[in-house]
Amino acid sequence: GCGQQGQEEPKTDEGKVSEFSVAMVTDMGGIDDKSFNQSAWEGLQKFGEENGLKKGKGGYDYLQSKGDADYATNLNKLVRNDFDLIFGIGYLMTDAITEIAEQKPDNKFAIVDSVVEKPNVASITFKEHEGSFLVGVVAGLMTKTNKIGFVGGVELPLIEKFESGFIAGVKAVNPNATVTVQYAGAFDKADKGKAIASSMYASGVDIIYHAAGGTGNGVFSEAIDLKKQDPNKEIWVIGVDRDQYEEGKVPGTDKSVTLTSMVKRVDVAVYDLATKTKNGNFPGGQAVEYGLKEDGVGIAPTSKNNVPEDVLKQVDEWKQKIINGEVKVPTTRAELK
Amino acid sequence: MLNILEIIIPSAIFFAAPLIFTALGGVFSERSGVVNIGLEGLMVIGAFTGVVFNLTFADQFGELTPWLAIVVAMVVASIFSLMHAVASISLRADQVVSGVAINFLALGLSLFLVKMWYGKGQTDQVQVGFDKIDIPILSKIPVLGPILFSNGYLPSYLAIVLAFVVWYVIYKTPFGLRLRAVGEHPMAADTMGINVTKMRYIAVMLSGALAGIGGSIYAIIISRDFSHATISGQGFMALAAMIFGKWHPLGAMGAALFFGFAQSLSIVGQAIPFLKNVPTVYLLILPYALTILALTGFIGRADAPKALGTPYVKGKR
Amino acid sequence: MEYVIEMLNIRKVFGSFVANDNITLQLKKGEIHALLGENGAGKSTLMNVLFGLYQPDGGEIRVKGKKVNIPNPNVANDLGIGMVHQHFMLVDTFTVTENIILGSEPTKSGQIDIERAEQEVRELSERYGLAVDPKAKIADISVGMQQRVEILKTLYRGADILIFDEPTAVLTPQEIQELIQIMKALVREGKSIILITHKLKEIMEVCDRVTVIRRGKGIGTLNVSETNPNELAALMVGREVHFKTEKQPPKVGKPVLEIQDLVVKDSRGITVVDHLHLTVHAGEIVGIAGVDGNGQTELIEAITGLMKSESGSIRLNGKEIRNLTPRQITETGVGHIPQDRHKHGLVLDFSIGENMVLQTYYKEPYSKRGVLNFKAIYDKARQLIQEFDVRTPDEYTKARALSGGNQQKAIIGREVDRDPDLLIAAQPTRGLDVGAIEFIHKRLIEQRDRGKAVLLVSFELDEIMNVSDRIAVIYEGKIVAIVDPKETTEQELGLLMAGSKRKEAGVSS
Amino acid sequence: MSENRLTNILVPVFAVILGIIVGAIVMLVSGYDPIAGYSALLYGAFGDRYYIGETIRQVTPYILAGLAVAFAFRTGLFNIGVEGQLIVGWLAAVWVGVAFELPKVIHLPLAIFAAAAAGALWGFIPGFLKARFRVHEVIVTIMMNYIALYVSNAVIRSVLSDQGFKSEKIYPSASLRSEFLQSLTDYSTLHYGIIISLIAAVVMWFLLEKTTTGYELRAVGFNQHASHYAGMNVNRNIVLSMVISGVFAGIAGAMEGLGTFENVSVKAGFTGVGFDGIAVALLGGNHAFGIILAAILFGALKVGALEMPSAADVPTELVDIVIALIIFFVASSYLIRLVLTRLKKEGK
Ligand SMILES: Nc1ncnc2c1ncn2[C@@H]1O[C@H](COP(=O)(O)OP(=O)(O)OP(=O)(O)O)[C@@H](O)[C@H]1O
Ligand SMILES: Nc1ncnc2c1ncn2[C@@H]1O[C@H](COP(=O)(O)OP(=O)(O)OP(=O)(O)O)[C@@H](O)[C@H]1O
Ligand SMILES: [Mg+2]
Ligand SMILES: [Mg+2]
Repeated sequence: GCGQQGQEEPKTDEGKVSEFSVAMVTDMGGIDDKSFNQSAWEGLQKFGEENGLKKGKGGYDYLQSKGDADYATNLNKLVRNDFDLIFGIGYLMTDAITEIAEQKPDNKFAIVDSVVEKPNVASITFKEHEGSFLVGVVAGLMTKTNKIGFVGGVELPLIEKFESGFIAGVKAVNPNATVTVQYAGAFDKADKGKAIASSMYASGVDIIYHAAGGTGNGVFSEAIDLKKQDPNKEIWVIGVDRDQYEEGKVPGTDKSVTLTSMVKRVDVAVYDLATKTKNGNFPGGQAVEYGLKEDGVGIAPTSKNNVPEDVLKQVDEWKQKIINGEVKVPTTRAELK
Repeated sequence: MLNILEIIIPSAIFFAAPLIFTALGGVFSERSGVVNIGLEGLMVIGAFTGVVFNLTFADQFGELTPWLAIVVAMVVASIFSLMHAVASISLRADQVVSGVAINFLALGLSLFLVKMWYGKGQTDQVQVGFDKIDIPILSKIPVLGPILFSNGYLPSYLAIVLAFVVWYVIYKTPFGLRLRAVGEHPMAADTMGINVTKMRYIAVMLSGALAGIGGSIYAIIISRDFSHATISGQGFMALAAMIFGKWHPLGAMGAALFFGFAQSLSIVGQAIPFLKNVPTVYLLILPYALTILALTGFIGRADAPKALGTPYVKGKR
Repeated sequence: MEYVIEMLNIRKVFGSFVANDNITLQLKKGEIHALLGENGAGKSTLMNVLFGLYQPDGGEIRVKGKKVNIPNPNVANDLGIGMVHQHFMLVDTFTVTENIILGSEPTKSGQIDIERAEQEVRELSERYGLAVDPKAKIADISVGMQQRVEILKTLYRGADILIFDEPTAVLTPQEIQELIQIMKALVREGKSIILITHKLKEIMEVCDRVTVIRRGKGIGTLNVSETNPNELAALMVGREVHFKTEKQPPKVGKPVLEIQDLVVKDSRGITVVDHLHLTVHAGEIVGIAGVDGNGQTELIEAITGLMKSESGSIRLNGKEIRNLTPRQITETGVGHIPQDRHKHGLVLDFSIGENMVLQTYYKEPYSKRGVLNFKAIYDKARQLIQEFDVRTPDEYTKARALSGGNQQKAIIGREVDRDPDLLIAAQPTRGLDVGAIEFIHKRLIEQRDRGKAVLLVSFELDEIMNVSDRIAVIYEGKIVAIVDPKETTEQELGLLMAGSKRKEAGVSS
Repeated sequence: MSENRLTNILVPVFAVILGIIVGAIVMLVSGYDPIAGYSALLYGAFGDRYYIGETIRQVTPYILAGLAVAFAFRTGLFNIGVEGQLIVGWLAAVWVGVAFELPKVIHLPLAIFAAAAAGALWGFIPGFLKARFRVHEVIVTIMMNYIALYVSNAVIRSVLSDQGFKSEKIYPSASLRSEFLQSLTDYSTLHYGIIISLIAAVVMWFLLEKTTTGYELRAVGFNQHASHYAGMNVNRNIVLSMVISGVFAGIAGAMEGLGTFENVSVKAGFTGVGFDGIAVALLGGNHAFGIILAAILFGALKVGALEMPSAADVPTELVDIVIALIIFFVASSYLIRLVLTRLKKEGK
């Protein structure tokens, strides 16, 4: 049966030559990781729906990877299915994209969260440090104990941007506050996240910012459990990547332990790039950086539920300063010092 | 120092609880002579069922949901363990291999179902979990109270209680005597009119049930959702705890608590000045290295049930 | 006449192999009834049918005149049938009491009432003079004791028909006597007994009637008082059997094995071989007589390098071999027929051919520069199979598929073929039937006559008396006497083995 | 005798067929189209030269992992640590690949040797502990897997990179990749490793079946006591067996490090190849030739599965279910044998 299938393949594609098609490869997180994969897919879906594309070949689609070995295979699969623009979501895809872009110079690729210097690759990165700075301001202003925590997934330069920006934000408004930093060593170990959160809260930390993907679920779970045990306890989590207000909901109440979230608008960036490419403006070889100015990062709109007006106002002031260039946010620990 | 213990011990207990349940399951199965390397997969099934039940029925059952979820996970995992029982008891399969198959199948099947039902790689977040509690009276004991009996979850304490129950069952009741006889010398048991096959089926299904509980409380308390990474090695840790504990319920519990302690130390350790400069990798490999050391050192001769791993064929000499 | 058990025309088939072919056995109340037959004749099978472990393919069983169906051992128990199995059915890690109550435990509110059980076991044991400690662990008690536990198991369940499957094969002479007393006591209490044994002497001593089977077929039932060992043996094997192996007087040569002051300690540090002296010359068979556990096993293991010895000297043809590796010792010229052929003698999952070169595979012609020469290996195997009458389909057959006797023949073939100066034979005929025993004895004597030294360890006094040229009695790790088989009696040997010093006759060594 | 051999071949074949049938039933019950699903699978595995290249690439480490499991198994040991041995082999190969720049004839063999040595070391530890302390190898190898994972991650972070998540790319002189193979298969990640793994299969067969070392290893595997009585050094053979098994596993890691990825990155979890090796060995009857066939099957299933979601909307996990079922049916071969004997009898 496979021979037949092979022959049918091109035929169906021929019928749709005029259409623009776009697809993405996720890492192991999949399109519902409540993080950048999901966000990217939302952007792609929006693009697809607005342009009347169908999900699947010739329209918009995604492939989920089950392991490192799948990145290249999945990207290649999309190339072979003649998608016009192919996204690799996440820094893990860097090598695979670099290689395939070289092999297939006529195809167009894009990568999120990393930079690939190839003429047929557009790179999308974010100024996570800027967004993290803002939530750092919130934390610095709202801590009661002057002890704040940061939980990182894996110690990567990327996550260091979150850490440095966050600490800079805290210090900017509250030089007395200390920030405890701990890395879980993984993005998918909720148990570690929970244990780290447990020890941080027990040692007096009242606000934890996590940049740890699925590991962060453990931070939420610990905060929720503590809140249920003692509803008067003032403890908070700051979400990352998307608005994580829902994740912080305390069952049986209408409260959430999510103080605010540092949102990273992968959806906006993906949508943007897909639109540009469709219109013939593919920014090949360029690295587009989305920061506060481009609305690529920011704080979640639900922040007003738990953050008082005046704090939000200060956040806005800092935001303007960063956009104006008055404040330069550090991206590494070295710059922080 | 005390403050540190107040952080480490509760988290050690909470890490240990799923291992205790599962390791006790392992004790039942292996005491009856059936190797159960499939504990990992049975935990996966438990975690999956627990989460899915919780998500589906939270509206109907409210606060009761997590408890019902455990029960359902227990039942489903024990039904799932029937596959291992049929293969290794009735079909004389190599028990280790059958266990490996269980592990593959459990993960494949549950992720397949997650994709089918939720259309994505992981489930939603569970909304109704277990509450943290301070045990009344006991938590008021000075020094020990805050360390041992505060900030815990009820299922964690149940795990410890259950270890004593299992000990009683295995060492004090006719069922336990027969179970052990079947694992040591099935033909002897057979000649005494004990149905070896039945005993082993019961034991394997008990291991499924307990691993199901272990998996479900892990998922409901800790990860709160189910994905490919929810259960990643806890079943093997439980297996190690069972062996480390010399196939004894209380030994298994002690080993599980010890692993929980090591794991908690590897996480909380970074907050302890003394351990701060130790590279994390040492703390990460600590439980595993200690297990190996323990097996070679203190308890070099852990005597496994004699008939462990051999199918019983009536009349075979 | 009243029969408590009647097994009429019982047929049992394994696959296409007929293990029991219309066998009939009738047991009278209060008698000891022997069941006699070669290895593999189908004795155990028949009894397993009676005990409900196997389902017969034909025939019927009556208990006290009533036709019954025995689907499992529980039913057999209920019918008052108990069985002491050929291979003990005891859980090593359990206590005596736990083993006895297993399956019908007395309870008190769900919990095993262990005190009551121990009390019952103690009473039962006293009543039949069994002297068993209810709290002892099985692993810690002697084989004879373990057998009493097996007997107690049946009595605890109220059995009045007892089946003993080769109970004496594993016992020392003293223990055998004690068992005979126990059986007599049981019969006095109104029990009936079926006794399986290869030892014709025992049948003559204790049984009332005997049923003989051969190759799955019933040959007939005789009154013991009206028959004799020769007739029984002939019935069983189907031909004449010589009990006394023919042999010429030995032509004793120079010393081959010289052991001086040998001390061996076991893993717990207890001295098990205690300053032992022994010499075996070329052209003689020295038999070591002794009760199990007096250092025989350790002595052999020390000679063959399987166990380290503390001090002393072991010389082979003048060369010190103490504490060399097993391989070095084999190469010096020691052959060894181990006690446990399944565990030590063969790799059961290897073919016969592969088993034949277990010690020589690394030498030419079986291998060259690390590569095996299968042609040479299987040629050798074919030759030995023929020479030693190993009954097997071919040399590629797995050793596991062979019967015990044939496995033993293969081992002997292998060891003899290496032409060692010293051949150590440990329990070489354990569990074998008279035909096979005869063959093996002949081979040992043949080695002696070729000028080799042979060291024979056996718990069977018959065998020791028959085959040896000199008998060394071992007691508590020492050789306490050396006697000439022609000048001693089993009674005297028995006493020596039990530790009583031999004062009267002059001991020559 | 030959009838027996026929059954031995028929059992895995039946197991595969049964596994595929039950997989189809699962798809039907879950509302997917099994024909579309399996067509997509086939296409994704063998549909054109690119896919064939990818399949062979996946088969390469599978063969070696299968050999590693089987080698230990044939000598009476259960090496569940292939995964960990593979990880350290991968790490060592890449380490050598990035640390030096040498002529290819030296560099490539050196990198593979390093992988073999690392795998050997990782196998040595459980082997030694078993020989010396009688610790069960299953538990130690499971523990060693985790240690390998964490140690390798730590080395990648602190030695092979500056707190990064992956090493540099290896020098071309250590790479198994080739322009030729890539152009042949339309830029798949196919590399020369397949030749190495086929050679390894021959080596395993020869070593085990034809040499005195293999004879000793098998004897010790079947019956330690008898081997000891026969003068073999049991402990040495246990260690040797685990070491050789570890060498195969370590080379499997080199295939990934020098061929498929050309670097090594921090892993969140296991690669799964080592565990799949158990399935490969089992289905292959623990024989070198069978392992090659089994590796091709599982490699094709794994690579082909990636086509299923897009072409037939079937989750890739279906393939994991099918693989698990196949293992299950092979393990329960008693059932298949029973049916086969029954069939044979009726045929007569
Ligand atoms: N479960 C079985 N399957 C196949 N064959 C069997 C089985 N049990 C016994 N046999 C065969 O049936 C025959 C009779 O065996 P059985 O054990 O009854 O002999 P036996 O007279 O007790 O011999 P021994 O004196 O060696 O104990 C033997 O050839 C044996 O191999
Ligand atoms: N459980 C079993 N299943 C299948 N075949 C068996 C079984 N037990 C024994 N056999 C076969 O039955 C035959 C006889 O075995 P057994 O060990 O009873 O021999 P035997 O008649 O006692 O021989 P010997 O007199 O040499 O001891 C052998 O060919 C053996 O392969
Ligand atoms: Mg026999
Ligand atoms: Mg018998």
